[in-house]
Amino acid sequence: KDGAKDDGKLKIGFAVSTQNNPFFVDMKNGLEAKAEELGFEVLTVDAQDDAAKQLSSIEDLIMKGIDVLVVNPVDGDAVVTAIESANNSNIPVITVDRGANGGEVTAHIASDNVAGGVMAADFIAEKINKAGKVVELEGIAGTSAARDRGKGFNQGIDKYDSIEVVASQPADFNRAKGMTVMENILQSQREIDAVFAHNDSMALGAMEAIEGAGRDIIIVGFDAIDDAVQAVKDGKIAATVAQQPSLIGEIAVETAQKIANEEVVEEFIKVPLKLVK
Amino acid sequence: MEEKNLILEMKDIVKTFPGVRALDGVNLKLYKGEVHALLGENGAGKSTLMKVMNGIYKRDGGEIYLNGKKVEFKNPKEAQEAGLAIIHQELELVPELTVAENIFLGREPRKGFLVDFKELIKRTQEVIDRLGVDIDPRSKVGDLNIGNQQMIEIAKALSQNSNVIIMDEPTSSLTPTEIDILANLIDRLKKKGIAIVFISHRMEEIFEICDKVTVLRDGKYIGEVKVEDTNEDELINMMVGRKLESRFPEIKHRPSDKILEVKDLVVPGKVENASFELYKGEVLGIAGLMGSGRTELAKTIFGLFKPSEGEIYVKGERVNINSPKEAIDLGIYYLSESRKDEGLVLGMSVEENTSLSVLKNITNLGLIDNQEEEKLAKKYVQGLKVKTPHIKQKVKNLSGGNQQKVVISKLLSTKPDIIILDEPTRGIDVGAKKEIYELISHLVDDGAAVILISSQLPEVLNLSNRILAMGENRIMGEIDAKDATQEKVMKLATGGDLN
Amino acid sequence: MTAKSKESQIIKLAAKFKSAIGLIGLIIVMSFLSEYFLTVHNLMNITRQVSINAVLAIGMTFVILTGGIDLSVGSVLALSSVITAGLMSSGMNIALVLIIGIGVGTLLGLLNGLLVAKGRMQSFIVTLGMMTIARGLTLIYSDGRPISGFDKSFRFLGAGHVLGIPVPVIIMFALLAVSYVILKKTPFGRYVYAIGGNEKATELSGINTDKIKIGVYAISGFLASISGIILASRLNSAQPIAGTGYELDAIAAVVLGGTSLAGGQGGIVGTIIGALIIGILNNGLNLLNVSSFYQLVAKGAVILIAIFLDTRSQKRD
Amino acid sequence: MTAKSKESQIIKLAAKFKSAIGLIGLIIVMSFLSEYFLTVHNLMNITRQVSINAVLAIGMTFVILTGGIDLSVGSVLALSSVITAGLMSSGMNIALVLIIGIGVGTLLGLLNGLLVAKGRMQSFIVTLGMMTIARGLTLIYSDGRPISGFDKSFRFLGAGHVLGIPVPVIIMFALLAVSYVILKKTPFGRYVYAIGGNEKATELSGINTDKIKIGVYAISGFLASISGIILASRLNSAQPIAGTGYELDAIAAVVLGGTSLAGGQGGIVGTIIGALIIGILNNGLNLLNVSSFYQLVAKGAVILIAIFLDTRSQKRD
Ligand SMILES: Nc1ncnc2c1ncn2[C@@H]1O[C@H](COP(=O)(O)OP(=O)(O)OP(=O)(O)O)[C@@H](O)[C@H]1O
Ligand SMILES: Nc1ncnc2c1ncn2[C@@H]1O[C@H](COP(=O)(O)OP(=O)(O)OP(=O)(O)O)[C@@H](O)[C@H]1O
Ligand SMILES: O[C@@H]1[C@H](O)[C@H](O)CO[C@H]1O
Ligand SMILES: [Mg+2]
Ligand SMILES: [Mg+2]
Repeated sequence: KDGAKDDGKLKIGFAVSTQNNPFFVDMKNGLEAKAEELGFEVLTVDAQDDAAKQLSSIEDLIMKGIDVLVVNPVDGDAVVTAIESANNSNIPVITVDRGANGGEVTAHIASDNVAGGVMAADFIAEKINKAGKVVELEGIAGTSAARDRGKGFNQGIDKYDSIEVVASQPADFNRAKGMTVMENILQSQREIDAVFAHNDSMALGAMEAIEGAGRDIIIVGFDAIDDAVQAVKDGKIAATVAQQPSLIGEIAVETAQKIANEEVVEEFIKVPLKLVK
Repeated sequence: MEEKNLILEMKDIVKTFPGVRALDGVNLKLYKGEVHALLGENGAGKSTLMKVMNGIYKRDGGEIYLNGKKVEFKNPKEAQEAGLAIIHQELELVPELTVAENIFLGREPRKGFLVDFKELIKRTQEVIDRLGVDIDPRSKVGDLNIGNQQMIEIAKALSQNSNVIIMDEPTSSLTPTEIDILANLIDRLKKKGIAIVFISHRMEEIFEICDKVTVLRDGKYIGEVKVEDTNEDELINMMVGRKLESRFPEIKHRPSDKILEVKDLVVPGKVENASFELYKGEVLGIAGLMGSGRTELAKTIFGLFKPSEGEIYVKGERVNINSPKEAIDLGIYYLSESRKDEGLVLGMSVEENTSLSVLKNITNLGLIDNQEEEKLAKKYVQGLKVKTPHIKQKVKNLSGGNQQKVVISKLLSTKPDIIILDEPTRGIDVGAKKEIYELISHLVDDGAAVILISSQLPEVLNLSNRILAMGENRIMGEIDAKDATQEKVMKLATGGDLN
Repeated sequence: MTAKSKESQIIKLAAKFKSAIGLIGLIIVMSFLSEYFLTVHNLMNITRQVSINAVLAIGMTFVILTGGIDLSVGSVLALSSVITAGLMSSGMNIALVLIIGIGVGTLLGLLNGLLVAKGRMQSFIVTLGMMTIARGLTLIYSDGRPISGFDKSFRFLGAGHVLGIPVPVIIMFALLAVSYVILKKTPFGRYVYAIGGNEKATELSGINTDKIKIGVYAISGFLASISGIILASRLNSAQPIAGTGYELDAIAAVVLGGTSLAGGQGGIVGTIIGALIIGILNNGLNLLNVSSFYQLVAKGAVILIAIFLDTRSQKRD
Repeated sequence: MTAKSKESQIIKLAAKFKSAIGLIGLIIVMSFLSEYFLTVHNLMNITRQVSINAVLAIGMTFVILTGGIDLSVGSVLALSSVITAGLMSSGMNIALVLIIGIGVGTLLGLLNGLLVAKGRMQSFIVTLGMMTIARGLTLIYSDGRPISGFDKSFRFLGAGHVLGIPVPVIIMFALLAVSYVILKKTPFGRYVYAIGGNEKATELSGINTDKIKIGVYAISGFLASISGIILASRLNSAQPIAGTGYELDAIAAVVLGGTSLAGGQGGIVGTIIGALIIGILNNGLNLLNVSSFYQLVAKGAVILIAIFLDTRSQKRD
């Protein structure tokens, strides 16, 4: 497939789920920087976390004759229609961060959110000597990140009989909400040993609340955004499960190049998670 | 020497609206200390002329001189500052604010940055006292009845201490008591050298209150006469361009079957123990002072208030009326005293307003039959001589009187047996009034029963078969129209005994 | 009089065309800016994308014409969508599933209407409450997970074509036509306008205003559930968080189409124009590869310009 | 006459108390449900949390009283917040930073007002456009990333205490008091009500209604930026997506407080009551550890019940 490369430039369509989170901004920046380095063109569309909008904007990308589609699905099922459209136009598809549950996907590049949840649970268990009370701050109800991290975390915690999840409340991946919800939980839970937040924004909000209340609680976040890494260094939060969004973006471009050159690529490229502590 | 006292002069004023030449070379001269009537049929251009004078409308031609100087008011504020005050025909008040705040809106006394409420109330009380009415400066305007709201509108203009006061139909919602108060007030203002423009469709007021008359017809200037040099017939001739016969038609009341009976009806705070009967082929007049509860009684029958006690019988059957729809289905129709708030959908056309109550009857397979609808509207536009460029005109662009005719068209379209008319001639010109009287006469001839609520006693006296006098939310007495005089009716209404 | 009324009809028509100024302007500008824009394929693409919002906006037009507002449409869309998907994957007969799915939306709309009309509560807050409740119910029903695995036949609704035209577009135009007739030609439609113009006067004209008001909210709920079903079919999956923020897009379409939020004035044709403006804007910004942050600025600015042009072109009175 | 007016004042007072029925009911119910609820510490907690929304809602009250609406408050909050944070971390003098941060919000508010008043456009669509634009500008300015690293002194605004009372609470009550005086005691405030009650009459009384309308949107923008700054200080970080959806919470507070969206009726005290209802609701649901999906249903239902009680207790006419 080389027809589209008439100007010699590979044209990558990138459909990102949202930009409302530094995680995705990093992913996008990583992807765009790599593409520039290699002299490719990138067309980015943002679905603002709306699956229908994502479908529409992928249709728009196909209109523009992209060579490869890199999609970070808002949702794994809903994205299938879009992927099928790309398939019909003979455009290879790469999914990043979140998978698709159908259509023909050439490569999937991601870290494993369920595994990350388990990782956080194990870390907390170790820190509190396998006994104690923990709080979970949930992401936006209905999103795959919230679902998978919650699932992994609870699976992890279930292994330890003496650890109890005393409160599990939504704070919508949002720092302000993370703070108020934590403040409220602090009112009703006199004993809390650890908090797991589905992302760093909420973890940092919770950190402010806990500091304000003068209590001593272990906090674990997810994403390793700059602020959180700094907070870990300062000893204010215990750890954050690091994804490598920028790397995910870079690998996506490299994979796209390989596909365009008709090289064989791995179907699932795992980007390692690591615990920043 | 007269010219020295000339305050305001309008020369060759022209104003057009899309499809309408509302003013076509109109002149008006106002002198110190005179009450100058502006007369003309509905839609003649009276209100438009006043709005042009006040900078509310921009004129298309002509000149205005104030104290000999050419003026150009860009907005009402400039006119106000130059000493012009206006009482609007359609009440322009803020229902949520208090009486005091409304009267001094935009001119409230201040103490630093704040409104000086003490002073505000004091000044309001002064103005109200000058008017001689009993209204609390702190009450919300929205809680007052229309008559009192009209008095607030008057008080507002009065409080501006202007040299020129325009009164656009100030008396249309007042009863004789308040009209007397206003007449006295005008007399005092006149003596202070204030010039007043007085617009009214009640001829007797012109002769009682005014000094001069300027007549408009179809937006054209017809002429100016001194009241002492003219008479009613001449004025009417100038207004309508022809002679009109005697004002009240002879109504042949032939009361037959009892069609409505109200027994001991009570709506707490609104209607107390009302009982009366109504027969086909008669007009039952209801007279009373402002706030006597006439409107409330009518609205209760129309299903707008829920009675706590009492019974209503229509054509011998006991009925429970919970909504206007149920009332209309029983053949009752109520014409509201407030056409703007309760009578019309102002943004809709003449046609759409006319058909609103009977839309269901002119459908074809569930769809509105446009031809039928047009026919209906045209029938009433012609029959009632509604002055409008076409039936698609929005009613908000019609003059007040013509709007009233549209409400009447809507009523007639339902062919009701029991018709309650609440101030049906408010703001209507002599010719149209006569048409409405004749209409009532026809309706009665056709066997309908009419309840006529009016603050104009001559109307009630001349058109009714029997008259109920109301006061303090109750029916104080009944009198046969043949035996009735204004004095007797008022005496009844205020709780007096006729014997 | 006939000549005159014809003249006024021409004026009206011209006014209507003017309300499309923004749309036409946008189309011209876009055609110059992007070679991909004015192709049959892309135009088909846009109308299909617009159909979901347009169907919501049609219902919203009814509500707004009475002077009300319906903030619950996005959540109702999601609820109908997951219930339909859930029942379908449980193997229930598809016709029955659709009836229940649409029924649920209509019922919630009805409830909105009852609270507004009989409860005399402000529509904004009633439907805000309903928006929250319906979202909660959606998440509860779906346990926060998307539901997928549909019948092939079901996918026809969202992804099928008839004579080359996408089915959602056909549904949209059918609903548009029916709504147009209802609003312009039936007594019910006339009452909708009358209530928005002067509710008191309408009531005194013998019209059961409560019934009409309940009706418009029910219609809005009904159409929200239809668009929820189309969306599920189009996405091949029912999303529990679908429709978030759609109420604002629907309202924007109505207002861009020249309908006044005060009620009584406007119409369904304008609404479709408004929905198209929003759709073209989204499509165009993607085609032009405007970066996502700047897209927001551009979108806001174009909305302001469109409404500004439209307001200018209307006679002030 | 004095007796009458005293009586009417008592009736008015009673009506105001009734508008707090929902609040008092909620407090009683919550006290029974959770032992942690009625503690000084938690009440302080709630008022602090409420302060952000309350400050927005105070501005929203001005706008709604004129019959308008301001959907842009959440985005303006975010924009002021990131600009303040950005300038501060660039080392600019803190007083100057605050002036610019607040100035930007006020300016956008002013722009809203100009478009509504002079452009005669519907406030809903103007502020919807502005909401989108301001969000875009926020993301552009911050490149979608939170900005942190503040002066210790700056943190006082959001996290400090004076005599044991949180600073945001003090700011909220100070703004409440000033706004109350403006609305009830100054000519400007009376004109705000007058415009909402009858704009035409107000204009005919010689009042420059455009100026008043521009003023209320500017006030709303001003207060939105103040709350943005408090929020940044409280979170120790300015979030580019802060304030998303806050406009609905602010409007809900105003309406729950008994202010009519039609304008002309209501007031600032009710708004604070409304904000407290929402705050207590959020706090209570957390204290009770209600699971996330059911929280939505409960929240929607309580809003409906509160407004229902309030509507019931008002005289129908
Ligand atoms: N805003 C407007 N738009 C279009 N036509 C108007 C407008 N205002 C008034 N007109 C028309 O101008 C003419 C004069 O109206 P105006 O209100 O001045 O009459 P009027 O003499 O005051 O009548 P009335 O006695 O009924 O109050 C009428 O034909 C009316 O329909
Ligand atoms: N909105 C209101 N709020 C409080 N009281 C009212 C209201 N409207 C009317 N009333 C009171 O109800 C009584 C009767 O009202 P209304 O003046 O309408 O009677 P009416 O006899 O029809 O008088 P009108 O001459 O004005 O037609 C009066 O005591 C009046 O003050
Ligand atoms: O992985 C991402 C990030 O963790 C973000 O915080 C929420 O959405 C997820 O998909
Ligand atoms: Mg007039
Ligand atoms: Mg009356």
